[in-house]
Amino acid sequence: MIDPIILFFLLGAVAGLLRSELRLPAAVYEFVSIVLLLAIGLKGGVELAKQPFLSLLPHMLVVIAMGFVLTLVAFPVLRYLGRFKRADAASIAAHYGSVSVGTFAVVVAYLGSRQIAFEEHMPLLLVMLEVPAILVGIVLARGLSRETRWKSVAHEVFLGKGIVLLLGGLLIGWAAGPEGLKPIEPLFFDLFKGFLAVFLLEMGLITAKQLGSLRLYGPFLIGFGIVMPLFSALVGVGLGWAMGLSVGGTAILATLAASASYIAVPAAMRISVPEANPTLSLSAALGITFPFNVLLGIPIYYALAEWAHTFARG
Amino acid sequence: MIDPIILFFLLGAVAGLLRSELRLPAAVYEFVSIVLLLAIGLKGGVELAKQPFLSLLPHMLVVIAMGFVLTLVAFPVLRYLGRFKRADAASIAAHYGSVSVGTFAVVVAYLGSRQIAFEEHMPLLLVMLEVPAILVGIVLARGLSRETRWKSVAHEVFLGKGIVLLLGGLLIGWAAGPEGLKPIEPLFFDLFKGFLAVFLLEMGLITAKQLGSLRLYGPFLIGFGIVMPLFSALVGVGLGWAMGLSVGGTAILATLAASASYIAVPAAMRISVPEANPTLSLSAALGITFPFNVLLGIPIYYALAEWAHTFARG
Amino acid sequence: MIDPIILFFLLGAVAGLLRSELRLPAAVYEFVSIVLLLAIGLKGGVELAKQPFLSLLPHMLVVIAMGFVLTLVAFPVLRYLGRFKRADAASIAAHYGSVSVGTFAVVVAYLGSRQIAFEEHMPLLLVMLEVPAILVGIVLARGLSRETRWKSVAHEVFLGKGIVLLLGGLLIGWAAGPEGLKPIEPLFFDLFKGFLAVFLLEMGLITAKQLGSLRLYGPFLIGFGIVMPLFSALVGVGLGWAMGLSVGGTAILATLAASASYIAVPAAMRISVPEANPTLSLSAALGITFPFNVLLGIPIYYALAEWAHTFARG
Amino acid sequence: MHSHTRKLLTVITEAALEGTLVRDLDRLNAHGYTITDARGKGNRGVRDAGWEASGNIRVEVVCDAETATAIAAYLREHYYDDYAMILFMSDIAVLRPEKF
Amino acid sequence: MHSHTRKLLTVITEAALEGTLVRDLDRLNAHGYTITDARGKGNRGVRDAGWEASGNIRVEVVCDAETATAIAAYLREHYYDDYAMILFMSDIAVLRPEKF
Amino acid sequence: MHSHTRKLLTVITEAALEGTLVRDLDRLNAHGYTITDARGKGNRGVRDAGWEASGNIRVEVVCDAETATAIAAYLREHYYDDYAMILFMSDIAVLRPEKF
Ligand SMILES: Nc1ncnc2c1ncn2[C@@H]1O[C@H](COP(=O)(O)O)[C@@H](O)[C@H]1O
Ligand SMILES: Nc1ncnc2c1ncn2[C@@H]1O[C@H](COP(=O)(O)O)[C@@H](O)[C@H]1O
Ligand SMILES: Nc1ncnc2c1ncn2[C@@H]1O[C@H](COP(=O)(O)O)[C@@H](O)[C@H]1O
Ligand code: NA
Ligand code: NA
Ligand code: NA
Repeated sequence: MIDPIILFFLLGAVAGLLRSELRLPAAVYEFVSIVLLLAIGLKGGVELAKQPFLSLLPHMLVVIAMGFVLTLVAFPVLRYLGRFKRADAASIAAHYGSVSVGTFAVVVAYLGSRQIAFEEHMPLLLVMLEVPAILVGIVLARGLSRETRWKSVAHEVFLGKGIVLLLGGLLIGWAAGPEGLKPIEPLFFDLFKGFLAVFLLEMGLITAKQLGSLRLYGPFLIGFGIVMPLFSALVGVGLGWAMGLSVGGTAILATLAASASYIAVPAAMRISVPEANPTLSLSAALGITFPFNVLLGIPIYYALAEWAHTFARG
Repeated sequence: MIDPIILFFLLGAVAGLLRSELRLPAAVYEFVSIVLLLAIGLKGGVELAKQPFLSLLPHMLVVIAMGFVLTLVAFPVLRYLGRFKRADAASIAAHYGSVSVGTFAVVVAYLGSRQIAFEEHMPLLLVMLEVPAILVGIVLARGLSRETRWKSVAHEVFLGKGIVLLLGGLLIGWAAGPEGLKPIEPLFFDLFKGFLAVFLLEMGLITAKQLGSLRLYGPFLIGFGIVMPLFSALVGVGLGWAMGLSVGGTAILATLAASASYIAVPAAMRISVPEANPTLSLSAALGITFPFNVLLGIPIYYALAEWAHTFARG
Repeated sequence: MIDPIILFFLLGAVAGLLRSELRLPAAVYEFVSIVLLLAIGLKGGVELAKQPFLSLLPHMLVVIAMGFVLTLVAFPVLRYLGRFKRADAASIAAHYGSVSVGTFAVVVAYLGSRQIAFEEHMPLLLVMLEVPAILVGIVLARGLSRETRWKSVAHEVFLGKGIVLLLGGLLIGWAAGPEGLKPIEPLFFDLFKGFLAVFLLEMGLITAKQLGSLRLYGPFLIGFGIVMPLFSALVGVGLGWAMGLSVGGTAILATLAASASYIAVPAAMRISVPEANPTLSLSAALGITFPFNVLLGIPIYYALAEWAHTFARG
Repeated sequence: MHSHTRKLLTVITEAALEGTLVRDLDRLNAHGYTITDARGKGNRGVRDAGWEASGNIRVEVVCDAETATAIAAYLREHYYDDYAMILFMSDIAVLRPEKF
Repeated sequence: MHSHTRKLLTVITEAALEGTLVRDLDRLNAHGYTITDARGKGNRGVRDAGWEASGNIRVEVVCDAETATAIAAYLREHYYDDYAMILFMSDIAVLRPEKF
Repeated sequence: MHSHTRKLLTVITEAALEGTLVRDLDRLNAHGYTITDARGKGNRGVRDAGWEASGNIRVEVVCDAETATAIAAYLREHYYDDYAMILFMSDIAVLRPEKF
């Protein structure tokens, strides 16, 4: 049965395609995403407190490597098969090498409503995955030789809204522990799915707007927006299995790999690689990959994760 | 005992009349009304799933007819007794033939806190009632002869925020069922009354502002703003009883009939009958009828509904 | 153990100091503070209903006197020791003679999480304390001779957002009683701490911005921002003990005394004493005193309250 | 750096008109427009944006004098009687004349 | 279509002043005004609207030269010393001179 | 009351550029600036502010002609190719010339 939060996404998309008057004020979108980011961080932080940090280090390094590799794989495909300009190819690649927090929230909800367990340090891996692709993207666009202002890049990357709230949530959850968070649970945990529904409603509206510009950029980008996540998900499943993650954890890692950033990376690219056309990457990430992942991808990635584990066991 | 949510309305009205600094940001008002509209739709949708759609068709048709008739009754009163210009009379009539979602929420809360049952497909009837009055209003203002751009009227009417969220909520609730909605209940159902309180606070502030312009338009409009809802409520009680609705359902139908739109209809009239003065209809609907219904009307309509049922039985 | 809501304040402050992109839309801040103000009022109102109003009158008068006295003590210190201009000294004194609702919310949360009881009419005393300092501040700046527009001052003071929502909440809570508030509890009570966390996140961001301007105004203001609250807290503890408040109530009164206004007073001073430099008072109240109270002050004031009660008993 | 003279047409009107207006501007050859939310007061009373139906928008169009006059004439004919609206024009200097 | 010359007076100042300013404008014969929310920087530092007390407003008044000068003089006398405020004027063309 | 002529430089561009632009203005000797949030349409398509990355800002700088030309030249060189941006200038009268 289809998750109701997905129905909110469809409602938004249909309303957008029919050019309804429906619009969410920017402040509402901001509020909802701030709460979601904090909540994801808090939940992860509580669990982090339970395990020695060092034991997580290997997972963190693997995931960072995955971010590098996925970006480096996407780039030549876009540059030579897709015939994109260097800057555009680098920027799109960075979007796909990084992650989407919205997609993460949906896969967590998906597993939650099916009561499938997963490793609770996933939010930490989410944070780890946001950054490497941005750095690779900038280097791909500029080369290492030309003097990039790395200090301001680092500022842009590590002090963007997303990372600050996720990391801040992680630290607060880690410091306060499950007991300490009790009083703020009603806002951050009980309302999580409701806020996610509102968030997806808005995402549907945004997605509908992107479809217009997609028509301009032709079939290659559409194809890339579906094939790249499938490929990345395979990589994610492989690594998840190799790292010894549970089925749930493997499905999440696959989804993270498959998801494309539409907050942190666009902001960073706009400042650091301004000659890249932002419409290209946003319309692929929001117009194709986000809806694909949310509607079809996640069940597929979960099936892959299950299959990998059964196969390995058998 | 007076409902606390009504007290929030009074607080807003008093603050407004005293020209307090208190103001709610437009984004907050938007957020709260989006959640209320979705919640009303969701609740109705869940119940719809329980009964065959065809069995509701008669109710829907009766209610649509009511919307036509109430508008057609109000128009000559305004035109010939009130001496309003054709466009103004048509526009005000459309406001009173349509419904106010805020008033609906208040009557639902009223019945809820008295634990009075009602038919759960009421939100569907609410949606049905929004539209006919708008069409009648446009025809009354323009005649059928002049070429009205019906396509853009239909767009305006059916794709306005209110209808999209109510209908969207209905469909999602219908598709997801009570089990499916569990995870989003905390936001949409548990917080419903709290959000309604915030909404009514803002409505009080808005009402207070309308009172100023009312003084300009004299006693006829004030009288109309009270007598018309009373008349409409009688029609609503009669139809509710004839349709075999419960006491609660009859009270709701009466309240719907009595309520005057201040979101969907003003927006549609502004575009389709721009020569109508929007201040007239808004100051009547918001300055008189909304507070009258919320403070006095609903208890009266409920008493009428009870009386009709006792009378009929006895 | 440190309260998690305090960690949100620290997160905001650190993000602000590092010049993160993180920003809360003004509408979110407004929404959260409206809910907090109403909730504080409602909670107080429910309790007020339980005791005869007359029995509270002495407490109210004592607290009003405290507001006068604290302002009158702060003024000469600022004027002669701090060498501030008359208007600036008067304005800063008014900020410190009045109260901060945010700090009140934090001390209530502090006591709540330690399950320490306190008199429930504290919100009433909070309202009482907001006003006197403003009047004193204006008189100190202008003298009584020059014709101040007292009518517009009164309007500014009594119809500002804070007072209207606190008083409105008190009256609604008082009229509705605990049973009546049940349906709106989820929004106003269950989410209280969550909203407080979001509020403190924003306060941290704002505090960080103030620190820049503090450097300009030198060490006297910084010292005053710490010593004055400590002195006021002593006065508060003394009065609380003399009034026969519980340990919790005494700690709250001390915190109220120690807190400095940053909403009601700045707004009133800007209109009534415009020649006072608003940066001076805001950077002291927000940059020094708010963080001091929230991080260190409240535990100190609680310890003082406990000590006073033990000492008195022994 | 050469600069060229163009017209800046500013329209202040009801927010409800935004959709229609934008379509009109496209049809009347404006190459672009900029919109900000506003509130205000005029002949038709206070419009304070406290509430959906009471907000204003402030629309700016940079264009040549001819287009500006055409747009102004069109708006006057179609909206002046029924909507809260004011409209004014000023001379500005732009750098890339081909854009406007 | 005839157009007439008027003045556009723009005032940028603290949001806290909105109520007072609006009353002043009424008294000084402005027939209308338009307000947008703004942020900015000037002599009195950064005003970033992140927070109630730190927002600016941008007020526009279309009027004849005389009224504009009178308003400017009044604002300068009453608010320049104590409030963050700037003020400038430009020439504009309007269509319905009787409105302003 | 004496008034003096200055330039009003208006820049409409992507919200993402705000931080950078503000730093540029400081460096280029603007004594202040005012920013409002906006949406719009131009060569680079519709920018409707429905969503973080798609908002515009409208930046105003009051300054002398020289500074205005310098800022315009700088912006043109650094941002015109890569960002949605337009820029125009007009003559205004100010009261306190020393401020700008
Ligand atoms: N003299 C004026 N100066 C500036 N703005 C004005 C003026 N008159 C009207 N407006 C604006 O234009 C809108 C519509 O004007 P009106 O049609 O006169 O009600 C008002 O709500 C104001 O925002
Ligand atoms: N040179 C300028 N150009 C544009 N806006 C300015 C300028 N100077 C000041 N402002 C605006 O006017 C407000 C008050 O200015 P001030 O009184 O100089 O602090 C600032 O917050 C800015 O929004
Ligand atoms: N002709 C115009 N008139 C008014 N605003 C414009 C015009 N052209 C562009 N703009 C504004 O400038 C922004 C960037 O323009 P562009 O670089 O042409 O996409 C647009 O999003 C509009 O807000
Ligand atoms: Na990815
Ligand atoms: Na009706
Ligand atoms: Na105090």
